Amino acid sequence: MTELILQALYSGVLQGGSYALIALGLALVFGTMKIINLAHGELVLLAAYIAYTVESASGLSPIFAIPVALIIVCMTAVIMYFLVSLIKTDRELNSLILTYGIGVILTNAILLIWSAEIKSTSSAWMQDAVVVGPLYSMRSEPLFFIISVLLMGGMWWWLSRSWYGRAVRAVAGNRDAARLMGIDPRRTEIVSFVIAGILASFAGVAIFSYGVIQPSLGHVLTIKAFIITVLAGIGSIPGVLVGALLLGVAEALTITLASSALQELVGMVLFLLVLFVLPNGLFGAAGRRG
Amino acid sequence: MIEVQGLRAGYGAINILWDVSISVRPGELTTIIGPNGAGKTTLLRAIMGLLPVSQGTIQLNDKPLSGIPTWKMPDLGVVMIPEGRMVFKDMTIEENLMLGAFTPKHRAGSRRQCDKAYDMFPRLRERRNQRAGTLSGGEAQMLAMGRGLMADPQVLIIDEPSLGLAPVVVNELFQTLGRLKAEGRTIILVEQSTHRAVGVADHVYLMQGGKVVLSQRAAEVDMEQLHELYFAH
Amino acid sequence: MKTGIIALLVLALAYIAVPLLLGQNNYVMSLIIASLIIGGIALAWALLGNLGGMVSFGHSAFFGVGAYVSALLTIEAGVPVMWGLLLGGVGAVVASAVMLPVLRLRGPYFALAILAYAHIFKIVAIEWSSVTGGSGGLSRIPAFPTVFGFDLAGKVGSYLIVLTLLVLFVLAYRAIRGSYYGIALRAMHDSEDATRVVGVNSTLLKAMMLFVSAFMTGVIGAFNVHYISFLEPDYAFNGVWVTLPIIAAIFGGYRTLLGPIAGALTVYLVDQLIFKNLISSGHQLILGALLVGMIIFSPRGLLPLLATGFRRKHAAT
Amino acid sequence: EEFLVGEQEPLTGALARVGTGMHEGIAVAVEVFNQTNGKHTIKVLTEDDESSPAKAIAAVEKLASQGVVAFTGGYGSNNIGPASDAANKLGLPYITSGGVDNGLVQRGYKTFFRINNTAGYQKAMVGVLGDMKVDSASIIYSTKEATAHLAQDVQKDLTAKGLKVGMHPFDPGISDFKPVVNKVRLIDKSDVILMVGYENDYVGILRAANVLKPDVNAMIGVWSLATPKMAADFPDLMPKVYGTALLPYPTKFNTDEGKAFYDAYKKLYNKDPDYLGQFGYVQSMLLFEAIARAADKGTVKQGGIAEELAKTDRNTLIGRVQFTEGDNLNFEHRMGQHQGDRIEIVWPVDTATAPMQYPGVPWK
Amino acid sequence: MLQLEALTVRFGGLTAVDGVTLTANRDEVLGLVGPNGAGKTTLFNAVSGLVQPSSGRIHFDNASLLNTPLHRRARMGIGRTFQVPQPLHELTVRENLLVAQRFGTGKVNEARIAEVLEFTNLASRADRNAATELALTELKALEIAKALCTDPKLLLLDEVLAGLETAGKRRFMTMLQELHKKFSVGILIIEHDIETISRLCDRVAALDFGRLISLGTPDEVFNDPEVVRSYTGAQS
Ligand SMILES: Nc1ncnc2c1ncn2[C@@H]1O[C@H](COP(=O)(O)OP(=O)(O)OP(=O)(O)O)[C@@H](O)[C@H]1O
Ligand SMILES: Nc1ncnc2c1ncn2[C@@H]1O[C@H](COP(=O)(O)OP(=O)(O)OP(=O)(O)O)[C@@H](O)[C@H]1O
Ligand SMILES: CC(C)C[C@H](N)C(=O)O
Ligand SMILES: [Mg+2]
Ligand SMILES: [Mg+2]
Repeated sequence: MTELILQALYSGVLQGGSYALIALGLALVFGTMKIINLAHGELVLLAAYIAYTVESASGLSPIFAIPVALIIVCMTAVIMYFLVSLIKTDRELNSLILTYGIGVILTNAILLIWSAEIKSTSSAWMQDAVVVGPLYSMRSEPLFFIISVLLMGGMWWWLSRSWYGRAVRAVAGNRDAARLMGIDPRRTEIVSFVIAGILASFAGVAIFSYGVIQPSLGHVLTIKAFIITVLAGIGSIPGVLVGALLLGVAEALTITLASSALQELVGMVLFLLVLFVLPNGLFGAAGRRG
Repeated sequence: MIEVQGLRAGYGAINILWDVSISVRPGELTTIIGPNGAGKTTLLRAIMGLLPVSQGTIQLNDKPLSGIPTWKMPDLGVVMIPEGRMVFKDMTIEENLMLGAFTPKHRAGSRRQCDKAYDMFPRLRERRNQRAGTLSGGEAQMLAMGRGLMADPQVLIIDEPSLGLAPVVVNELFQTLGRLKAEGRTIILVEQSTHRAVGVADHVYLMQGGKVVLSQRAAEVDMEQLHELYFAH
Repeated sequence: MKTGIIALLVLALAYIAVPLLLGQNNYVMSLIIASLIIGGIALAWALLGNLGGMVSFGHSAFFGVGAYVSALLTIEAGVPVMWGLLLGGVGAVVASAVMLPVLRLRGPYFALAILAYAHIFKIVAIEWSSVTGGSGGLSRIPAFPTVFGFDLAGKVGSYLIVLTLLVLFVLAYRAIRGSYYGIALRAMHDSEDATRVVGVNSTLLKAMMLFVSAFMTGVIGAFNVHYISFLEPDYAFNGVWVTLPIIAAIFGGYRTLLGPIAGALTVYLVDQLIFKNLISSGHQLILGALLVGMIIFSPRGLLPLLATGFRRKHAAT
Repeated sequence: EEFLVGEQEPLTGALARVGTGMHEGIAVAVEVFNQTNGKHTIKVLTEDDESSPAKAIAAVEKLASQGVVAFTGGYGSNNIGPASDAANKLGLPYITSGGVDNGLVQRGYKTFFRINNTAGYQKAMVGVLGDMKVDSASIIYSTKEATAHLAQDVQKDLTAKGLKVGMHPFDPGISDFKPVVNKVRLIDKSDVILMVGYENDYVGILRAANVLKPDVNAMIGVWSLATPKMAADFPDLMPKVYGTALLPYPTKFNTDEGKAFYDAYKKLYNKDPDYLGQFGYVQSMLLFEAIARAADKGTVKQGGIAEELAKTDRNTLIGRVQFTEGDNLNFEHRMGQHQGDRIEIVWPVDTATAPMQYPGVPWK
Repeated sequence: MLQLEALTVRFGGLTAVDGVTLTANRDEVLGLVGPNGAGKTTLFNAVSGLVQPSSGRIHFDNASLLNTPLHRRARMGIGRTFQVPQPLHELTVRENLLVAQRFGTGKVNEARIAEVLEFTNLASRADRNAATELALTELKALEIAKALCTDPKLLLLDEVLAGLETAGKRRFMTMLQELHKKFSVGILIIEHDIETISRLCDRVAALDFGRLISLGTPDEVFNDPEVVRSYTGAQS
């Protein structure tokens, strides 16, 4: 029994690492611009499909797809920002619907390009088992866990210590006042989207390396990412990591101790609980109540 | 230093300013007074590039400001302290202050400037980690003032700084304005308390209904006459 | 006065001309019915958005609960189908009462909290199999009755039922919007504290709007289940029951009374009759693009866009 | 005389992959029928139901308005139910191999026919376990309708036979199967793992098993698993895995019909046929032949097609087909096993093309 | 009419209002002064129900308000304005007043609305959009008009005069004096301008760091050394 629970914890933590990577981009754009990018999951998925294409065309490990994914996904992210910036009124609400529409476009574009068939890596290296004492995982899992934690640490350092970090939050707070401070709002916002694109690229390659992808997955990823963002509390990067680990572990424990049919329930119940009990998330500042 | 010539501007289809011309000399404190809705704030916003100009020119040191985005203004040494509570609500007081020194050349000195702001408004130091959104009306006003001074601006444009401040603080504020002028800064001040504004000013403009109706050296201003003009509709 | 006449004309067209002209074409009728179903949800969704100031991503919860309640009551308790529609709506209201805590939430938090409920309801429908039949769903769902020799289960009959429901919804929406409650609700979005200090119980009003919206959606869900005689959790709580209505409502103009319905008819019919033939797989891509374009160029939707276009034309001539 | 037949199929949406497979088989049936029959020809009009029940109904109605005399196709009991319901209201026959839910035939429609059912899949799973002589099994199954039913039926059968059975339902949205497989490894400690799901589920389960390496002797799945495409896409996951299959791969068709099917398929799609194509082909062929017979008797418009279909008794690529109240009770599946790059039939023994490699799992 | 007993409001570690005991009557204009951040607005918020007191009691017409929901306080006769004007968005000026009246009093009385519009000089603006088409003076007038439409017994006015030009200020003061008599409402007003307060108020209460440091006639209070030190400073 202990072995079972240990393994569940371990799997949950590793899974949480990739959840964090997926959620971070969404949390960043949300925390800095008050925009929930409902197409973020599709961005991640796009990166995953690029990894697939690179792998099947070149036979190289999906890792080598990262540069290609970075270029394409970041370009897509910039186009998305461009569209968002065209919104004239009520940006918070309209961007929600706009990015939702972009998500629909991306999902269907992926469907057109890559068909509905499931794809998955054929890289044996990525899927080989790594055994640490009684704990098992695929090699890609700890690999991307480490990458995820590193990226997150870097992001955290950069956002909290850098002038840029302050600038994005200022723009979110009051555009005109930010401009009076000497901040170019468009530039800081584009940077946010590009960073979200970078994070999505890594996340996409990660999920392709140990999971199965299909066109309808994007939506699921977006929802997971949002749940984690709520758990974290707006604008908290450590919160994202903790929230993601919490979700990953809670899911793994539910599957192990109860039934996997209840897995999805866990995330949702956790989400509602945190909203009601800890309205500011685990680490966040105020702001979600009216 | 700042020359505004025949300016027309407004919000969308509504024009507010009608051929406004003012001239601000370096090192002087120029005050713009006038009743509510005269267009004072609108003029300041137009100078800062926050509003599109439909006619006329604005020049800084003989160079036109058209085409220069608002966010380049602090780099040119021009900072505006907006009216109302345009603070960053979700950020702490200290973060708000730091943003005042956002332009790269001011970043290095930001710590020192920050301490200066705290010295000026000790209340802010007590609250340095409080969210700006929860400040009282007057505290927010102090914060806006302190933040504007962070970039050590050559030209300071201030909109109704005394609004909502306790009398003691207003006294200090006007002393500060005097000191800033003495340091050689150019200041444009929009104020509702006419007496005090004219008291510190070198030059006075009176605006009404989107037009400049009086331009006079402060020393020559006859308060009686000014008030008559003020109330003549 | 003039709008009154136009409304009567449209109603006459909908009640008489459509059945007479298209009644024989099952395919076209089923497309129209399907788009009216979407339109009904879109209307309920827009009511919550426009009056309550709340964007919901979880209306499928009400749709599904309405469907299950009506199906179970008619199958198990022998309740007449027409009563089932009403009770389906009531069931959705009861379900929405569980959601009252989320009324404290704002914007996207509210939207996604409701979505979480929809997921939870779906899982309940799957796991509580002794009542709901689990993931297999329910079969042998009774169809609409035959009244005075007229088969309401047929295409024309079903069409008239759903059309009547929509007309009632629109009238109810209009009445609420015009009342003092409607005015207070409009004010509440951007100035809630200010509204409350003049005596408006904002929580209660918002709850009422949630109930009304849930009720309408539940009735539509119940209608659909008897119309299509099929029910399983995946279908009843499917995301399309909220995504299509949102697209339709935004497209038509969610701030207007008839925009959501007009949007649903346009979007659904154009999608099925045209886009589907252009790109068989992934034709929703065009819908997504339309939505994006609409938000950017006319965030208030199609009807207001047409209205300005109309006005401009008249001004020109 | 040319007859129009409607095909309602999920060509997009969640079921697009399988729907497309079926569709290919149907197209091949048209090709073969039109070349061999001589007297009548068939034209199939295809309508995409986008994997949604409402659209499936609309598709059937649209096709009916275009004058089709019968329907072939559909996938997923939840789409087939309402679609065949609509067909029944219109008085048009509907034949399928895409829905195994028992509720479909319990409706008692005279117009509804299907050539496969849960029982056939169940027999194959239970049968191969009998040959393996195992004492315990763990069933990992999707909570979707068809899979949950099948899993429960298999469980009943196995428990009745005295086996110890562990049940592990999973949600279709699950992404990591390790905790599930780990339960099998550490708690159940079963002899074999039965997988009842769809392609992505199999891949996930096999992945997890590959990592955790539970001490089992066989990995057995059902539909969508013993296909050449899976072997090609996931070479490291498939070795020795079992899945239902009717024919080995690469296959040699011995019958004339089989050869004709194979050639036509190869010609149209330039690849070897898989089981979905076979199903689509068989159901359509039976329908086309019934139409031809009804046409000869001049009863096409008087419900003759359904009557002729009900009388069907014929050996087909999937075995003998007869309809009892719309269901083909003869239907019995076979069990295939990935062996190298081939798929061999290993159960029942009398039709086996190779002995099963037991015990055997991908990671051993 | 309004009685505060040892009212205390804390935000985390900060005590914004600290044990204030104070009575406001219907027949007087009571001024509330104090340095920035002294807790004046917070006190208003506690009375109107926007924040929960941490301890102490609030009575209105001898009924405790502690468990009275915010919207019901309006019906009981407590009207308030906001330091930053908060018109009801999307509504016209008239609709603003309609809402205030319908929900603040339970009925609609067009004549009364006309009267209030006239009184606050907003009649010509009745059909303008309140949030986007009003100037500052008009917004301030609307704040008062809204509160009046709820038939208040007590008006809480938070810096309604701040930012107004001298003439405007004078007009508003006259208006306040008139409405105090005409509608017989008590007024509790926050204001930083000493002259205004002296002219308008019967009594003045001064707060500092949340505590009530002085209470009395304007003269008494503004000559109180503690008030001079913390608030008025040496007059320049
Ligand atoms: N965003 C806006 N849209 C439309 N009109 C506006 C807007 N802001 C201000 N106005 C109008 O422009 C006119 C001038 O306003 P402005 O704020 O410049 O006056 P002001 O002189 O600063 O007055 P105050 O002393 O009250 O601050 C007023 O009539 C006001 O109603
Ligand atoms: N939500 C809050 N969280 C933390 N502190 C708060 C909050 N609201 C108010 N405060 C603090 O409480 C103190 C009192 O604020 P309040 O707004 O009542 O002051 P005030 O007397 O109205 O001042 P002013 O004259 O400047 O408007 C201030 O120091 C303010 O920073
Ligand atoms: C064997 C398959 C055709 C079964 C199908 N998945 C169904 O839902 O019934
Ligand atoms: Mg101004
Ligand atoms: Mg205050």
